[in-house]
Formats: sequence, C-alpha cells, structure tokens
Amino acid sequence: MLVAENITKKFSGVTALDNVCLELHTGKVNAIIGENGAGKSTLMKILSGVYAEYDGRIVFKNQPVRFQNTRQAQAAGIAIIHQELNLIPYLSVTENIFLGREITTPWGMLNKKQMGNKTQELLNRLKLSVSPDTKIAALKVGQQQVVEIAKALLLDAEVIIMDEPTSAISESEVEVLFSIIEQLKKENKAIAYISHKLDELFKIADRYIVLRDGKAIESGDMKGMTDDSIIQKMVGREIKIVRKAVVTGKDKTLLSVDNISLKHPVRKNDQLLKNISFKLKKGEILGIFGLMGASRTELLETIFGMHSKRSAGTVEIEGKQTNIKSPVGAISAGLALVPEDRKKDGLVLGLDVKANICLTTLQDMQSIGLLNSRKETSLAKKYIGDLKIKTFSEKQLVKNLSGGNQQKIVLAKWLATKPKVLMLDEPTRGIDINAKNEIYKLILQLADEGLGIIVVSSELPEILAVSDRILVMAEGTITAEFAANDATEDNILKAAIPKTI
Amino acid sequence: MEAVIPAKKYKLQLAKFQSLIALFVLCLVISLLSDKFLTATNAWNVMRQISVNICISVGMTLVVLTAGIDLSVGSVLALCGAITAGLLKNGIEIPSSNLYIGFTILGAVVAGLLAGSLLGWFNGWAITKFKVPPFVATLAMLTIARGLTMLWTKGFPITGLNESFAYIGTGWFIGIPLPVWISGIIVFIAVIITNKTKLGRYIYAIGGNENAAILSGINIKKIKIIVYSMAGTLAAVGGLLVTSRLDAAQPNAGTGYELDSIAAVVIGGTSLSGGRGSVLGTVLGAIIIGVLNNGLVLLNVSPFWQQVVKGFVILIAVIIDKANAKNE
Amino acid sequence: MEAVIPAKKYKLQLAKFQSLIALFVLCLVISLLSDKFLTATNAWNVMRQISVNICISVGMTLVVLTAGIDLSVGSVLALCGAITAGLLKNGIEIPSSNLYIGFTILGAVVAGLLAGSLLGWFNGWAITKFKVPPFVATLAMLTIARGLTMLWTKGFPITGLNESFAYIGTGWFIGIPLPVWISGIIVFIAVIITNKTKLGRYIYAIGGNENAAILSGINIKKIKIIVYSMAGTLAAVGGLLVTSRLDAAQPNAGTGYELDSIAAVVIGGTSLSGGRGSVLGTVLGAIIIGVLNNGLVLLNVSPFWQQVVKGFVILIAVIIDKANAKNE
Amino acid sequence: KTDTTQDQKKKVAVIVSTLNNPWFVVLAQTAAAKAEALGYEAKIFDSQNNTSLEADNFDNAIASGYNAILFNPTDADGSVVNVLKAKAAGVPVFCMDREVNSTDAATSQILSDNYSGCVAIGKYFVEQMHKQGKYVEILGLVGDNNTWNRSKGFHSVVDVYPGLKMVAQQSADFDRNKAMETMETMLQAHPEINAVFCGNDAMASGAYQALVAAGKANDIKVFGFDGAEDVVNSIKDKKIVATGMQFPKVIAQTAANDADEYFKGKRDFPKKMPVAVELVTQENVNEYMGYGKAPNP
Ligand SMILES: Nc1ncnc2c1ncn2[C@@H]1O[C@H](COP(=O)(O)OP(=O)(O)OP(=O)(O)O)[C@@H](O)[C@H]1O
Ligand SMILES: Nc1ncnc2c1ncn2[C@@H]1O[C@H](COP(=O)(O)OP(=O)(O)OP(=O)(O)O)[C@@H](O)[C@H]1O
Ligand SMILES: [Mg+2]
Ligand SMILES: [Mg+2]
Repeated sequence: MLVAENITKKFSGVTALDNVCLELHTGKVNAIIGENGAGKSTLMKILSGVYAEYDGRIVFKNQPVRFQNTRQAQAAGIAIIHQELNLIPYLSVTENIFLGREITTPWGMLNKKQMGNKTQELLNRLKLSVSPDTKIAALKVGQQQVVEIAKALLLDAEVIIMDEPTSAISESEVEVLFSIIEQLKKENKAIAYISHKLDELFKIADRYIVLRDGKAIESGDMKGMTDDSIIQKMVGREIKIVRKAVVTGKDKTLLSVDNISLKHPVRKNDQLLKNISFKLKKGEILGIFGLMGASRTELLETIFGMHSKRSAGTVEIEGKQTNIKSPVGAISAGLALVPEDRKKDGLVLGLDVKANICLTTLQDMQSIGLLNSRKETSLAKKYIGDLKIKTFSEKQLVKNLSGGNQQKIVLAKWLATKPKVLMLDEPTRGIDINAKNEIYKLILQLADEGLGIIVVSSELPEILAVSDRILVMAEGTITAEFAANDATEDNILKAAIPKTI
Repeated sequence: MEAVIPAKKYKLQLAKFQSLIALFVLCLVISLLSDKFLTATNAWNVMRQISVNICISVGMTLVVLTAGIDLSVGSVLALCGAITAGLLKNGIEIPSSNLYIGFTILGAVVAGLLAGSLLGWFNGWAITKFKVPPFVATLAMLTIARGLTMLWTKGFPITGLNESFAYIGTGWFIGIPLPVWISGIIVFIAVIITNKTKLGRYIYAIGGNENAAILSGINIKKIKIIVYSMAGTLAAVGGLLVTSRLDAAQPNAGTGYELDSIAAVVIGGTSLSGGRGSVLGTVLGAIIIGVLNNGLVLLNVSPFWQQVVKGFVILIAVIIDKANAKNE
Repeated sequence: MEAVIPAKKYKLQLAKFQSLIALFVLCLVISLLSDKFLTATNAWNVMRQISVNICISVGMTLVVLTAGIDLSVGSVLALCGAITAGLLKNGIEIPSSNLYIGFTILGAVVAGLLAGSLLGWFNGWAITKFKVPPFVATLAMLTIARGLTMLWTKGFPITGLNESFAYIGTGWFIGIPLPVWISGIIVFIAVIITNKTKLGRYIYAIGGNENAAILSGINIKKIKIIVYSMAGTLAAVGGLLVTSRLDAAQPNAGTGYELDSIAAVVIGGTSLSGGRGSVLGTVLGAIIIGVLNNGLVLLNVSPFWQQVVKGFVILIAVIIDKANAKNE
Repeated sequence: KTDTTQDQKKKVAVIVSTLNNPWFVVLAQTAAAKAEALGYEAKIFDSQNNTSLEADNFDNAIASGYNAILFNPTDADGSVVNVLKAKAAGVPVFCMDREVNSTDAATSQILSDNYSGCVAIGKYFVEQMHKQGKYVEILGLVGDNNTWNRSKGFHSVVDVYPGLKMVAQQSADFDRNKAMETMETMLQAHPEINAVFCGNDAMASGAYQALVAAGKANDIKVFGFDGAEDVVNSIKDKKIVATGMQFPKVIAQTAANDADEYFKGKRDFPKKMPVAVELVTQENVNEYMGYGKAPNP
C-alpha cells in the first residue's frame, strides 16, 4: 500500500534517517518501534508531507509520490496524529478539528452547526465528554490528545499514522482507541502505530518495523514475538526490566500532607481536590494512580505551591510545618516537581541542553557572582551521561531533541536540585523502554539514597513496577491505598473508576 | 500555569463586557463633570472623530490577530490621502508627450485605495517572502511611505478639492454622519470575516499556533499577505476620510497614528502575541480613547495635565478589564 | 515548524555576523560615494551620535528578551534630562517656607537617574502586579512622562547649565568621546549580565517559556521589575547625555526614540517574542541605523528622498541578515 | 449660538497648532492670559501639529459653546474648513501668526510675516558674508509650510548673489538635537563653510552647539529665526549672529483685544494685520528680550 524506499533525512548536524525502507500493509496495524531518537517521528513526518526535502522515494498505491506539504498528503489520503500536540489553544475543539477543512454554506460562510454536530459525533465515538465549544487551552493534555485523534479520524484517510497517540491518555481512553483501530482495520485501512508501551503493541499490532539510530533493522509479523525479543531488536542487546524489591520497615516520615483541598479556578464552589491527606516516608516510593481527570496533577501542583490562592490544607516536611506559597518556596523546602507537559511547563525550548539542566541550580553555578560555564558544562555532562540523553552536545537546542530525550532533561534539571521529595507526574510519558528502565533504576536508586518519591502515572505496569505503596485517586479524592504486594491490576482499576458514573 | 488558562478563557468571553464597564465608568464620570458631554451633537462629534481611528484599527486588529503588527498605517494614510487629492486636483500630466489624464472623484478614490492595498501587499510580501519581522518591514514602510508623501506633495498640503468630495467626510445620511456610516460598515464586514469565514478562522489559527496552522495545510503566506493588504486598504480609507473632511491632504497627516490604533487594539483586549481578541473589542478600545480625548477637552483640563491624566486613565481602564480576570 | 528549527538555530549563531555583513556592505557603499565617510573624526561623530540610542536600546533589549516592550523610553529620557537640568539650574524652592535646596552636578545627575529607575519600576510594577500588557503600561507611561516633562519645564527648554556638566556629553577621555565611553561601559556590563549572570539567564528563560521559568522557582515578577527599572535608568542616562551635549533640556526631547531603539533591537536580531537575541546584536543594529543617517546627510541626499532611501536600506539590511538563514 | 447675554461670562477658546515649541507656548499662554484679563473665561486647545486633531478641537469648542476662537492654524490651507465651520456656527475666529488662505473666513488675522522676515535676514546675511562664501541651510519639518515660507524668503535675496553658494540643505524637524547632529555631520562633508541658516532658533542653538564642539564657533556664522529667549541671549553674548524676532505676545494680545471689541459690537476689522518681523542683530539686540521688545529700550 505505502512503500518508502531508501529514505535519508539529514538535519543540520544529525542524520535522522539513513536509507530507511518500510512498507505499510493495508488492513494491518504496522507497529514502528525504536528507541528515543531512532527516527520514527521523522520518518512519519516525511510520509505525511511535513518535510518536503529528503532523499529516496515514496510509492503510494503503486504511484511514486512526493508531497510538498501536509495538504497534499491529506488529499492523497494520509492522515497523521503527531507525537507533539498541534492544536490552536484559543480555538474550540470543533474549530481545531475542522481547521483547514471547514464546512461552508453556499454563501461561503462557515457552517458552524454542521461542524459542531460532526464534532459531537466524533467526541461521542471517542467517549470524550467535553463540549465541542470548549477552548483547547482549558483541556488537559490527555483530553487534547483525544482531540488530536478525532482530528485524524475526521478525514477518513486510507493510511493513518499514529505517533504515540496513547502517551498522554489512560487505560479507559486507550481501550476506546483500540476498538476504533480494530474498526479501521476492518475498513481495510493501513495503520502505522508508534508507541513505547510494549503491552499495547502485543494487543493490537500485526506487524512490526524496528528502527535503530536512523536505520531500519528489520520487520516482520508480531506473532510469536516476546517482550525480550522486541527489546532485543530495538536496543540491540539484552536488558532486563527492573522490578521493585519491596522494602519494608521504613519509618521516618518525610512528607505529610493534611486535608489539602483546592477550588476550581472558575466554578468557585467546585472542589478539584477534597481534603486529601497522606504521608510519605523517607526512601519510600509512593505511586498515585488514577484515570485522566482524577486531579493527580492538581494535587502535585498544589503541594508544590502553585495554587496557593485557591488551596487549603497543610504540608509538613520532616515534621516541620511549611508555608509554601510558590514554587520558589517549595524548592527551598526541598520539593521538586517534574511536570506532566514537558513542552509547556518543563523546558525552555529555545535554550540549549546545558542551560535547561542548570536552570534550577544557577546559584551553585556561580563563582565570584558570575556563572561559571565549566561548572555548568560538567553538571550537564554528568546528567547527559547518567540519563543517557541522546544529544550531540550539551549546546544542542532542546527543541531539536526527540521527545524522549527532552523528558530526560526535565528530570535532570530537577535531580540537580538534590530534593528531599521528588514528585514525578507521568515521568516516562513518551520514553522508550530502555530509557524507562534507566529512569526506574534511577528512581529506585534515589529512594535508596533516602529521597521520598511520588510517582503519578496512568500506566499500571509502571505503578506496580516502582511503588512501595499505591494510592488510587478518583474525582479529587483518595479512594484506596494498597501496599505493593497486595496491589493487583484489577483492584486498583476498580478503585480508580469514578463512583458518579 | 494550568490554572490561569480557564481564567484567560473566562476573560476572553467577558473581555468585551469588561471594556464596556471601563467605558461606562468613564462616561459616567465625564457626564457628571460636564453637562456638554451627553448631548447629541457631542456624541456625533466623538463618533465622527474616532471613525478614522476605527478604520485603521480594524485593519490593525486583523494584523495583530496573526501575531503581526503594522507600524506603517499612519504614513500609508497620508500617502493615499495625498494621492487621491493630487489626482483629483491635478490629474496626471506627462510633460514629455503633453498628455493629461483627469480623474473623477470615483477614479481618484479608487486609485487611493489601490495604492493602500499595494503598500499593504508590499508589507505582507516582505514579511512572508524574506521572513522579515513584521515590526521591521512595516517600520521601513513607515519611513518609505512618508518620504513618498513628501515627494508627491513637495511638502505642501494639497487643498481646494471639489465640493462633492468633501461630502464624504462631512456629509450626513439619514441623521448619521457619513464617516460613521463608513466605519460602521467596515466594522460590520470585519466582524463577519473574523467570525463567519474561513479567512477569519485561519487568521486566528495562524496567530494562535503557526506550526499547527501549517500542519493543517493552511497557506499562511497567502493569508498574511491578504491581511496586510487589507490593513493597507483600510489605512487608505482613513486617509480619504481625513482628506475629505479637511478638504486638504496634509503631508504630515497621520503621524503617530500607529500607536493610537495599536492602543485601541490592545485596550480592546486583543493580545499582541496573536490568536486572541476581537474586532468589537477594538471598536470599544477606540471609543474609550475617543471619549477620553473628548472628555479631557470638555472638562477644561490644561493641555499639559491632559497627557498625564490620559495616561493614568488608559492604565486604569485596562486594569479594570483585568480585575475580573484575576483569579490567581 | 520543526523544519525551520535548524535554520533558526543556524541564524541564531550567525546572527551577529550577518548584521556585520549588512553593516559592512553599507559602509562600503557610502565610502565609495563620499571620501568624508571613512575619517576618524566622522567615525567619532557617528559613535557619539549613536551613544544615546545605544544606552536606550541596551535597556530595550533586556525588556524585549523577556518578551516585553518599553514604549516610554523617549519620554522618560526627556523627563529625567529635564529634572537633572532643572535641579542643576534652579534647585528646589519651597515657597511656603522659603526654603531653597541647591544641587551639585552629582546630586542632580543622581536625582535624574533615580527618577528614571522609579518610572521604570512603575512600569514593571503595573505589568507584574495588574498583569497589564507591557505595551499598554509603557504606552501610558509614554504620555504620563511627557506630560510631567511639560509641567516641569512649563514647555520651555531649560538652558544655560553649567560648564562642567556639559563636559559629560562633549568631553573626551584618552582620545575617545565621553558619551562613547559611557555607552561602551553600559554595553560591556549588559553583555556580562546577559551571558554570565543568573539574572541574564533568567531573563532569557522568562522570555523563552514563562511557565517553565515559574516552575523552576524563578521569581519572574522580581526579574521583570528589575528589567524595566534598568530600562528606565538607561533611558535616564540617555537623557543626561542629550541634555549635557545640548547644554539644554528640551521638553520635546526623545520624541519617537522608542521606535528607533526597538528598530535597533530588532535589526540586531532579537526576536520581539522574547528569549532569543543579544546585546551585541542590538549594538550592531544601532550602528547600522547611525551610519545610515550619517551617510544620508554626508551624501546630501535631499530630505525628501532620505526617508525613502532609509526605509529601503533598513529593509535590505534585514533581508541580507535573513538571506543566509534561508535553508528551506 | 453666540448669545450675547451679559450675565454669564463669555468663553474664549485658544486653539494653538502645537505646544511642542516654546514660541507657541508663549503665543497661547499670552492670548489666554489677555482674554482672562479682559474678563473672559479662556481655555487652550493643543492641535499637536495635526490638522484633523485641530478639526476635532473646533468641533469640541463649538459644541461646548465657546463664543470666540483665538486661532493659530496648523496649516494655511488645511485649516480653512475649520474656520468656515466656526463661522457657520456663528463663532468669530481671530487668526494669530499664521494666516488661513481665505479672504472672508476669519474675522481678523494678525499675522507674523515669515517670508519678509526671512527676506530681512537674507539681506543681513548677504551683508555679513560680504556677498562671498559657502553656507548650509537647516530646514524645519519638510511637511510644514512655514519651513518653506522662511526658506523661500531667505533664498529670494541670497540666491541673487552668485558668490554665495549653498553647499548642503538638510532638515532637522525644528529639533535642537537633530540640528546638532545634522550640523556635526555636515561639518564633516563641508568643513570649509562660513555660515549656517536655520529655520528656527531651536535648531540655531543646536547647530551652534555642534560648532562649539567642533571648535568652529568663531569661524562659522549662525543665523536663526523666531526670537527665542536663549538665542537672544546668545546674540548678546556674540555667539549667534542674528535672528528674526517675531512678536508672539503682541500678536496674541491684539487678537484677544479684537475678540473683546467684537463682543462689544465692533465688526469691521482689518482682514489682515501683519506684525512685522524685526531683525535682531548683535548691534540692536539690547532693545529685545525673549519673544519681544525689552521693557525699556
Ligand atoms: N528539527 C530537527 N532538527 C535537528 N535535529 C532533529 C530535528 N528533529 C529531529 N532531530 C533529530 O533526529 C533524530 C530522530 O528524531 P525523532 O523525533 O524522529 O526520534 P523518535 O524516534 O521520534 O524519538 P521519540 O521516540 O523520542 O519520539 C533525533 O536524534 C533528533 O535529535
Ligand atoms: N486549569 C484547569 N481548568 C479547568 N479544569 C481543570 C483545570 N485543571 C484541571 N482541570 C480539571 O480538573 C480535573 C483534574 O485534572 P488533572 O489533570 O489534575 O487530573 P489528572 O489525574 O492529573 O489527569 P491527567 O491524567 O490528565 O494528568 C480534570 O477534570 C480537569 O479537566
Ligand atoms: Mg517521536
Ligand atoms: Mg495529570
């Protein structure tokens, strides 16, 4: 159906793709797998006409094609869900979904009604319960991700590329998406599916294409593949997934949160958080699970002092009452927060790797009142090494790094502050299995060094892998607590389903 | 700051109303201090006086919505006014072959408007073709157009244009001054465009997130060029109004208008970073400024104090706007 | 636009050099047309003339790097110059209790600078405290400061200041005019701040991504207020230079300087959306503008044509900049 | 509209082209002061050199019931409509300094004749230069017609003498600082010049400042126009050679008096009453002070 032959793509400095060939078969889900920076997104961008300049050729329905822009690709019937959200924040869901293909009345006026209805259908199909007229800016990342999916479904293309569509959404939405994918398969469409979540691949993928360092390693049928064999192909060597050896007998309380509650920014009498209390022990890893919209992010942000005007409740660190009014205070109190949306809240994309990593600890980077670039460089190099960040130099602009590597930089910049309590919101979103493993190791190691760690995640395997203790949230309240060894997938999920449905 | 987003959104919806509050307070205060303020004649005066700024500011709004800016409106206004006046009065003479082309009012007016579109188009072209920042491109045009005006007028006003041309700027039609009609119609069209057409939608999209717009297959270069041309044309309309109202084209007309109109846009709640705002907001902004100027004169504030007061009032007006939006 | 990113990156690194190319071409052309251009005296002239704009533009660069803008520099310059001149000449008299305070040069200068910082601080305060868009806040300050200048001077220039004060603007020190020393030192400090200090890094961070900056525990309100205060102070320095060079404080001094300095900043490759750019780039921008003005007069281009030429040259200069950056 | 009921104070509007230049500040403030002295309520409107803003000022003045307008036009032609508007509304207009090109629009026009003023300066210039030498001219705003009246008046005399060569003509927008910088640069191009003629006194001061900095203050003669205070002083100190003294105070007071007489019933005013511009030189400078005659010559 869609064949790419000897595609080579260079960016100033980097060779992202190097003689890559791949075939997308109709009626099948073609999984494209590879580590961060392997070149997956770049390849997909070429297929969908984002990059017009590349070597090699693309054959679509036995016709050689060369798309100059996305519009041509769309017209030809190739739709893509980009890894990075591409929505207009101040336009509504409808307006975004129909952007560039508006329906107009005979007088050339926008036919808002019809578009609204069409959108409503799509949203229902995707089980996203927001009004078509909500502005994107007011949606959470997860909800935005779903809108992106809807956007791709609107033009019923023959080839649908999904670049990490599930990175920001949780179980329930994933289920919905998969059912839709099944449907698309029946309609005999070709689907390219990129994800770092192996379990998903086994659920839906029929074929796999492995990329490594910009080269196509091999492709074949998913049948008969195992975790290890896939990882083997991706990484080029064995790696064993760490499992938390459940440690008990930690007693020294590090952080204790009492009756935290938070008003909704607009609907003043709505509570996003309802008297939440929990304790975190020294060296403990506390996993917080919940479905999208459970307010886990709000919880972390509130503890981090970002909503001081709307929140109530107390936070104690090492038994000392704190009065955190802002991130500044939180940091000096020994808290660190790795935010959920790296591009929006984590990174200064226009600055280089070094500057981003050092941003939180500049005061330590000074000598005689001036920044000491040697100190900065060595700190940056340290974390580039520790976290295996794939960049050709610490002077590389962050915006040119692959999604996964960007995430590692956010981690690095927070680890640099040597916090007492490290709060991670979706820490491995969009990170490849190998790097994930690195990060798990890191988390465990940090815990052993005595940090208290809170991990918010929508990925059950992840939660189970790292946590000593698991809190489950739904609708702004804690609905259950499990010790690691008596936590199971389904008793967690049960607790996570909101009662009010 | 997740949490401010809804706040912003909230403000967005209320923006207009909030400017209305500011405007209302302003009117109240003035009318308490001067009995001359709330009179029909004065009301029409204010309307007539702001009509030029409204024409310009509508164009400016479109440009700013695309996250651009147009500093050249003032000079373009002057040049187009001068061109119309010149053609109307002297026509074109080619000395070599002693050929003379006379112009009807319509002809001259159209020529002026075309000149405006052309200059605007040039802005858009420089910006999209060479990726020159809008600020620089239009700043260059600001000087260029002013220079051309001087060359065209030789530094002297062009006066004594014909009766019926003056009517455009001074006449009335069913009880409403023509300039008000004209600016009103322009506002109406602009509102339609921004809310009801693809073009409008794309303008917001480009300003909101240019990458996303490109990825959605929008031809952003085309849109931008269109927008800057519109801004130029509207500046030309402003030029016509000024010229015909004074029955004279001043070489230095419109100096500093760019700031006035950007002020109207921003006070009207349109964000200079693009993607958010509305034409109606701008209209309110322009009215606020107009009422303010009018009021300061009526209240007999000494010219020197006027500027101080004006500054503070503008500041306060915007703060009132923001007030409701301050949830954090 | 993923695809332009490398281009942008490339441009960023080369930016300074590219402006250099533009400048070089410009100088070449002028020196071919006039033998007077490449003389030491003329070089010092240009340097002295641009020193004021450089002072202002350095402050403007800092503001723009935080994704802000400061329109009030021109009026602040005028007000601070007038304050210094006034105190120097008349001191302060409180009529009621017939008390008189005289001022030394130092005293008057310090007072002027403090006034500048204060006005700048007010800008920053309005912007951070009430979330007023920088454009509006500083536009308001533009009118306010101008009004205050008029009130302080009653509309008349303050002339006949003392000899040694005039030295600041006209004197030489080891073969270099004092204003050049002053602006040079300011540039030096600014370069250090932007490249080598926490403050500088925070400025870039805030302009690059305000959310991330906040989350990283940067007190953005504090930083912004500092930056606007610096801009105000530097405008005041400009005011001192102008006043002492003319040996007179003009009520209408500095009118329109905001555009000149923003032009220098943007031509120098700093992006108005913040986060990208450099002080040295701005200096080059200012030099380009200065050389251009100087050249036009040297070549005795007719005042009518000057503006046209100037506009096109600026446009071309920037296009040359971009040219190399056009990889796609 | 002009109700001549004696009981309530009559209101006089002073609409001035700009307050950005001390000369006009004097004009406006004297006019207002005089009107008040005559027992009227007076208010100053600033048109900021912008004819359409001037139109607004007229609208507002008429709307808020002013009984007379002491008017300093932004432009001889552009302002005609405004005056006619006032006339139509029955509000008498008395022009100051600049005329409006219309025979019957204004009730009276008290004019300072820039052209012949500069003719006088031209003559003195020729004399001072002994019909020989190179000079440069610094113009005011190229968009302002006084700029050209002055320039033309000056050249009408000077251009007759082939010995006098103008080597450069540049504009400095009536601004002191611009004039200084322009002068500095022109000195680079033409170090050999013997004189500079400036379109107003602010520019003359600026130019002189540049000459001082270049150490040429004694070799190059500076001529200005207006009669501003600091220039009159510079002439006293033998710094600047000459300027054209206009009499803003006289003009303003006459206009105010006319208004007064108009209210008292007088109607036949001289359509144009020129107030001669007098040449101020280092010889006669003691008869003058800023913007007028010294109290006791
Ligand atoms: N615009 C760009 N400029 C320069 N280099 C780039 C650019 N985009 C991508 N790269 C480089 O190309 C390589 C491939 O990037 P790509 O985003 O395709 O990886 P990926 O497989 O999608 O990784 P991830 O799984 O993290 O999304 C990376 O080394 C990246 O640094
Ligand atoms: N800024 C906001 N404006 C409006 N509603 C908000 C805002 N932030 C959060 N919400 C709502 O509050 C609830 C909690 O959202 P939040 O993202 O904190 O939950 P979450 O469990 O972190 O979800 P996710 O898995 O997306 O992180 C959601 O319903 C969300 O829509
Ligand atoms: Mg990717
Ligand atoms: Mg979350």
